[in-house]
Amino acid sequence: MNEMIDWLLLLGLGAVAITSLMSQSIFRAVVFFILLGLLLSLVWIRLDAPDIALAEAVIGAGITGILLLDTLGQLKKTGKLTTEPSPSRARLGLALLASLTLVGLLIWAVLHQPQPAIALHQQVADALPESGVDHPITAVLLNFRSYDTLLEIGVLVLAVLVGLTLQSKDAPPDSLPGLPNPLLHACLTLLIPAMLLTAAYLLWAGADRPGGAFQAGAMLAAAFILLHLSGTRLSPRRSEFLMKAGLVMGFGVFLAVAVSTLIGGRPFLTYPDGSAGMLILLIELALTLSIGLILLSLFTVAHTPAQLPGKRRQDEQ
Amino acid sequence: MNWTNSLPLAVLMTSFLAAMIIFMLPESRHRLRSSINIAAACLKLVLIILLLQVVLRQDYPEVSLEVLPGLSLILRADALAMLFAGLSSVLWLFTTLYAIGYLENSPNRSRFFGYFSLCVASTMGISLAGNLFTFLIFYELLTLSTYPLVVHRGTEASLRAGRTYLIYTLGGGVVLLVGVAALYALGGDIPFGNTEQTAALVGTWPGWMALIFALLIAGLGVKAAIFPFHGWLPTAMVAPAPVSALLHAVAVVKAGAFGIVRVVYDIYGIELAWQQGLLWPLTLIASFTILYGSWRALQQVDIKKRLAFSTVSQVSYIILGISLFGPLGTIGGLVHLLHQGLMKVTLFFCAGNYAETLGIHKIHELDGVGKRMPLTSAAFTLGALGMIGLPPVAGFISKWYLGTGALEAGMDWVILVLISSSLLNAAYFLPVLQRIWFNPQQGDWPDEMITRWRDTTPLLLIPALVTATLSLLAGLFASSVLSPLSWAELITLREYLP
Amino acid sequence: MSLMQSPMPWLLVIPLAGATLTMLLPDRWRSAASALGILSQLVAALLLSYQVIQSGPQIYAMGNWQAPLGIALRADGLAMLFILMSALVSSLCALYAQSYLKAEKRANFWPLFWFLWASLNGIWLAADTFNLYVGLELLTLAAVGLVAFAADERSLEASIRYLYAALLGSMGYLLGVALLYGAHGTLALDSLAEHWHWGPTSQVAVTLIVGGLLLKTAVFPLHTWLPPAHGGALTPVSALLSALVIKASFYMLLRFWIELDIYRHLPSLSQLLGILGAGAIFWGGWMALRQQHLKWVVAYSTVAQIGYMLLMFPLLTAGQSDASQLAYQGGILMLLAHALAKAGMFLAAGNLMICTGKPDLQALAGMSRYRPLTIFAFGLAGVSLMGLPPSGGFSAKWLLLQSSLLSGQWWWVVVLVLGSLLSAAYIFRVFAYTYRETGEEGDRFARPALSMELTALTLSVASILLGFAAMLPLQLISLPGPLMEALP
Amino acid sequence: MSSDLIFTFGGIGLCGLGLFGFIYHRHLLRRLIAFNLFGNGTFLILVGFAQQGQGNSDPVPQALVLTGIVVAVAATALALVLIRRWFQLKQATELPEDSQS
Repeated sequence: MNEMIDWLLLLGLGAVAITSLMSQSIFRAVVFFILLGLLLSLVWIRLDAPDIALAEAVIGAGITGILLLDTLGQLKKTGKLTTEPSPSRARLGLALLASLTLVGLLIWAVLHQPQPAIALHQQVADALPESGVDHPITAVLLNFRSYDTLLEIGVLVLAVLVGLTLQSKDAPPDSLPGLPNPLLHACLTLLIPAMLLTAAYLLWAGADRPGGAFQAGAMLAAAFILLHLSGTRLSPRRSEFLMKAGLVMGFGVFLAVAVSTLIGGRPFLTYPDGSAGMLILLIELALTLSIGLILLSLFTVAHTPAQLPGKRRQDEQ
Repeated sequence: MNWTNSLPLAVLMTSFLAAMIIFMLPESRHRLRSSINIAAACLKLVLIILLLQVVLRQDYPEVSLEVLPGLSLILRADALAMLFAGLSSVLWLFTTLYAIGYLENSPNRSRFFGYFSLCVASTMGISLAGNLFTFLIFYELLTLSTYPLVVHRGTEASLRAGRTYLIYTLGGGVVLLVGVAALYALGGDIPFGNTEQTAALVGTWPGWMALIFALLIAGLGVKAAIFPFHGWLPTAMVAPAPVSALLHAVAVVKAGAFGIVRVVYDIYGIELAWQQGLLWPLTLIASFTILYGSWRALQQVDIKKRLAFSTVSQVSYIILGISLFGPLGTIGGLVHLLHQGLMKVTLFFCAGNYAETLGIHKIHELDGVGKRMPLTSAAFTLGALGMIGLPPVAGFISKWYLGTGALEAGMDWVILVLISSSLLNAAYFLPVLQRIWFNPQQGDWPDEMITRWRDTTPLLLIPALVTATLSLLAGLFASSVLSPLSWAELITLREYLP
Repeated sequence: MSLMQSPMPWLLVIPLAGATLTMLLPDRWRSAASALGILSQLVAALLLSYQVIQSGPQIYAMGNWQAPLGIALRADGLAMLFILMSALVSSLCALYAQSYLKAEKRANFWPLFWFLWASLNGIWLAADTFNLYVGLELLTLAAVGLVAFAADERSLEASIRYLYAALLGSMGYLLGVALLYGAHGTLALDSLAEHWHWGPTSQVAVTLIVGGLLLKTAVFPLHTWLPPAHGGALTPVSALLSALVIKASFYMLLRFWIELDIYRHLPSLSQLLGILGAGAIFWGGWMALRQQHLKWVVAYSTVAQIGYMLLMFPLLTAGQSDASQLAYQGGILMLLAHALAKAGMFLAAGNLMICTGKPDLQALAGMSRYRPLTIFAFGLAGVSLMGLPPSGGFSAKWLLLQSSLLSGQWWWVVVLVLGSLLSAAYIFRVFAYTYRETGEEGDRFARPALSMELTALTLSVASILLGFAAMLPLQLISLPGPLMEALP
Repeated sequence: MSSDLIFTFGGIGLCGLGLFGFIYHRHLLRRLIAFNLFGNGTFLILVGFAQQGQGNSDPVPQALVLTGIVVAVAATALALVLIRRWFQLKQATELPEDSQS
């Protein structure tokens, strides 16, 4: 029975993926891509990975989907969409060749899987009591492999930074009008607190159950984006410094905690005995807020049309 | 460490530092630049004389630096090194003086003199190199530092000439590189003079070693302008006269010839090379180049072109001498390295003087110039007579030794080559001399420079006179202790035929 | 004293903190903070080198969790060389950028610069395959951001092309890591090497990893993204990208290649890499010869130079230990010489373009008279790139030549020699333009700041001096460590 | 067949499709979607293949995937910023064919 479900899911996955890839209309492609994300959430649950399922739904499907849709809207609004040139035969051949080779290689590789020499999950389970949290994934993310997570937040900050870089200072204010719909406002007043509450719960739950800073941050971002769309501006132009400070806060707090232990004479990214749980919670709190703001910024930065650059400077060719 | 060990480095550094300082100077500081140049040239001469004293005592100062595992840069002053270093430093002084006069009021002098000094620094490196690797480094550096001089004028023609120059010399450079690398791969680092090491290698891999010999000679032959690699030399004539002097007499072709000397005597050893049958092809090619160069020179109507083909021919005299097995041939080849330098530099100075003062470039324009510029013409005559090989000018000495060396080596036919080449030399120089001294002037000079001097400006005249006198003295006093001949004999006795 | 425990984490903390601070501080403080950061980076790099030289390779367990559960940093001789190299090149490029960029541009330049440096150091020190992935992504995003900096059409096109290629490359890499983890149950390089199981899974994983990294290194024929990105970016960015960023993926390739014994098991792949290298040398050189845009010449030269570095792979053969050692030394020296020379050349090219105000070669006429110092810098860098002596490039080429002769693979000798001639051709072509005299006077030219001329010159001179001091880096990379043990 | 293996194959399929689309399409958004498909496929393989080998739920690859998803979203967002800018400047949704190389 369970295997049945798996096969059905797989079938659905394939169908949705092919549609989103090959659909004539780009809009439909995006919609099917979002659908794919939701299906993937189910797959992740089947793979015994509820954390990823949550993240996939909120980030993979949610945020990526919104970003894609919004971009698409932008493209449709600002210009006559040129008809897409149909890909050449050579491209088709190359693409088929590459992808079939890849699939063949991967299947061959998967079918010849050796018995892994190391059982890392066992080591995780053994070390979990010292990690300060009860949920193994949070322990891996914020303790055992916290260095990866630190760099990953760096990647996020960096993406926003590039977005801000490309935004010219003299761009006109966001042309998107606030939505005057009173019904929407009523809904929002209910929805936003609920979302904030969910975010807080996800954050708190992360210590021993699925959840954590990323899911919570994404939820927060969703709330921010809704607010933004309804006309409440949290855009960088309001208070640039505060915004930037918010963006890097998570990263900064993370780094500061890591460095403070370093100065205290312990290795980088170590938590002092007993206070691991506290510090992780502190980091997660800062991260949640920052991730919310970062995802919002990614949205608004991509959203705000920047002006055509003025006269190009000769010396910067 | 003895203080004398740092002398080779000091010799190298005088021109290198001079180059760096000159690059830094603003274009307008002409007087300062000239002073630095002359001071460096004089200082180098003093250092060379000091070094000569040391080498005469059979003490060979040496410095080395390990640059790669098992491979060192070695600077070492032995008798042969001093021969070339002495020649270049003497000629550098006069060429510098001449260049200062020649380039007066022309642009880009800072760049010119900078590269000029760098070029001499690389020549010093070539002469003092203690192994093939070091030689290779300075050999390539010479290519790099002469390119800007060749294209100095920046005209289409000079850029084209620069391209030809590069194609030949860089091509030769990589052939040399492959040869040197292959030799290193077989036998490791072989310092000059360690011919036993090579002998062992030849015993094991005779075929490879012959191939490597061919690669080395071919790579060096490009700069020595051996047929068929001589094409760049006439093309490079578009460069200013001091550069031509540098290319033909002081540095470039000499570097090639000197390299061949090193390979034959100090890497393979003349005896071994002879036994392996590596030398006779060289004799053949050199003989052919001698005749071919003379023949082509005869056909040129441009003065500098004729001199260029004359160089092609004359440098092969050196190669010929080296390839003859026996002390007399060796002496002939080595001494011609010096004599040709002195005589050719004189000829180029004079050709430059004609061009600068009267705008004369073609041979037929020389009619009656002897009356207008008697001193320059006298110097020119001396150089030309020396090239033909008339006694008592230095060229005679070289040819004498080459001839007897050929007999000694049992290659009598070489005498025929020498005689016919001398006839050809006479055929292309004597008509020129006739025009200078005996033909009447035909109309105005093409482009006369107004000076208050009767002949030409002193800075142009004096170097030509001095080098002409030197080439006469080298012939007249060939038997004195200080002559190039005695030094060549010393080298031969001391190093090659113990 | 506790601060001095190990300088290793500081090599990451300083640039990451630099990135954070430069985002928030006002401009005046921004430059000061950057200067301070650069200085402390240099100090930390030197301290760590001292430690490595004194007491061998250093392992640093992040968060005190030993690998494979945690992530370890590892500093051996090779890593140290790269750390020192990036410290030297980045600090000089930063100095250049300080004069080159206007204040409002600098605001966003500094954080990107610091992220770039952090990711580079992260990659040099990393000993964990997934951590390398994150480092690589951080590097890519920072580099793409820097390329897009000018925000005009050309740089946008270049940055999109770059981003797409890089994303595909990292995804290929990650796929390989996924297979490796499935087969070995670990992500740490050391324990992978220890429990290495050579079978279909590993082979496919290695193929994917190598493929992804080749794409990120812009190896011919996957190089098409590189010339627009490196040729179109702002000058200090071009220098950073060509000198350091492509080296990151190359460095990873080398680590995998040697530490996981790939050279032993896939000799045909080695030859393939060599052939790609030869292709890169000739194609890159030929394209460089045909460009009219100064920086594109330099960018295509990077494509060709990557080819030289790849030649070390077929020469790292299992059978011959001497030849392999020479190839390893030659390859690394080539990489180092290229980093110095190419950075110098890009900066010099940028200066020339400031002078003429135009990007094309034609405009360079008479420049050798007007800016001898910059031309000299360009020329010296060119000498090293051509592999003419005396220079780091020459010493590297010499080692590779020796290695090919020793291992009997004479065909690489031909490639090396012809490649040198080709690079001489395109470099002297530029040089010839600067000698052209058009008769116009020099005062139509703008003048770059002295510091910009000097930084270019410093880098170029360093690439030449490397020819004399090659023993230092060679001794450094030959210090004992996991890499040296795995080397044949 | 276990879920792990099934979805590993699912991941392989997504990777193949993603790579195909990435090369085949020229529209930048479509290529971005293809890239995300490829990414999702990789994530499935990462977790599925590892758990298949261990025969157990493994938190490490799951944590890695969480990191991977965030990195992917960052890259996607950056790409979108660039695409929009490109569209504003050129009114085009694809890059010109390579002419230089």
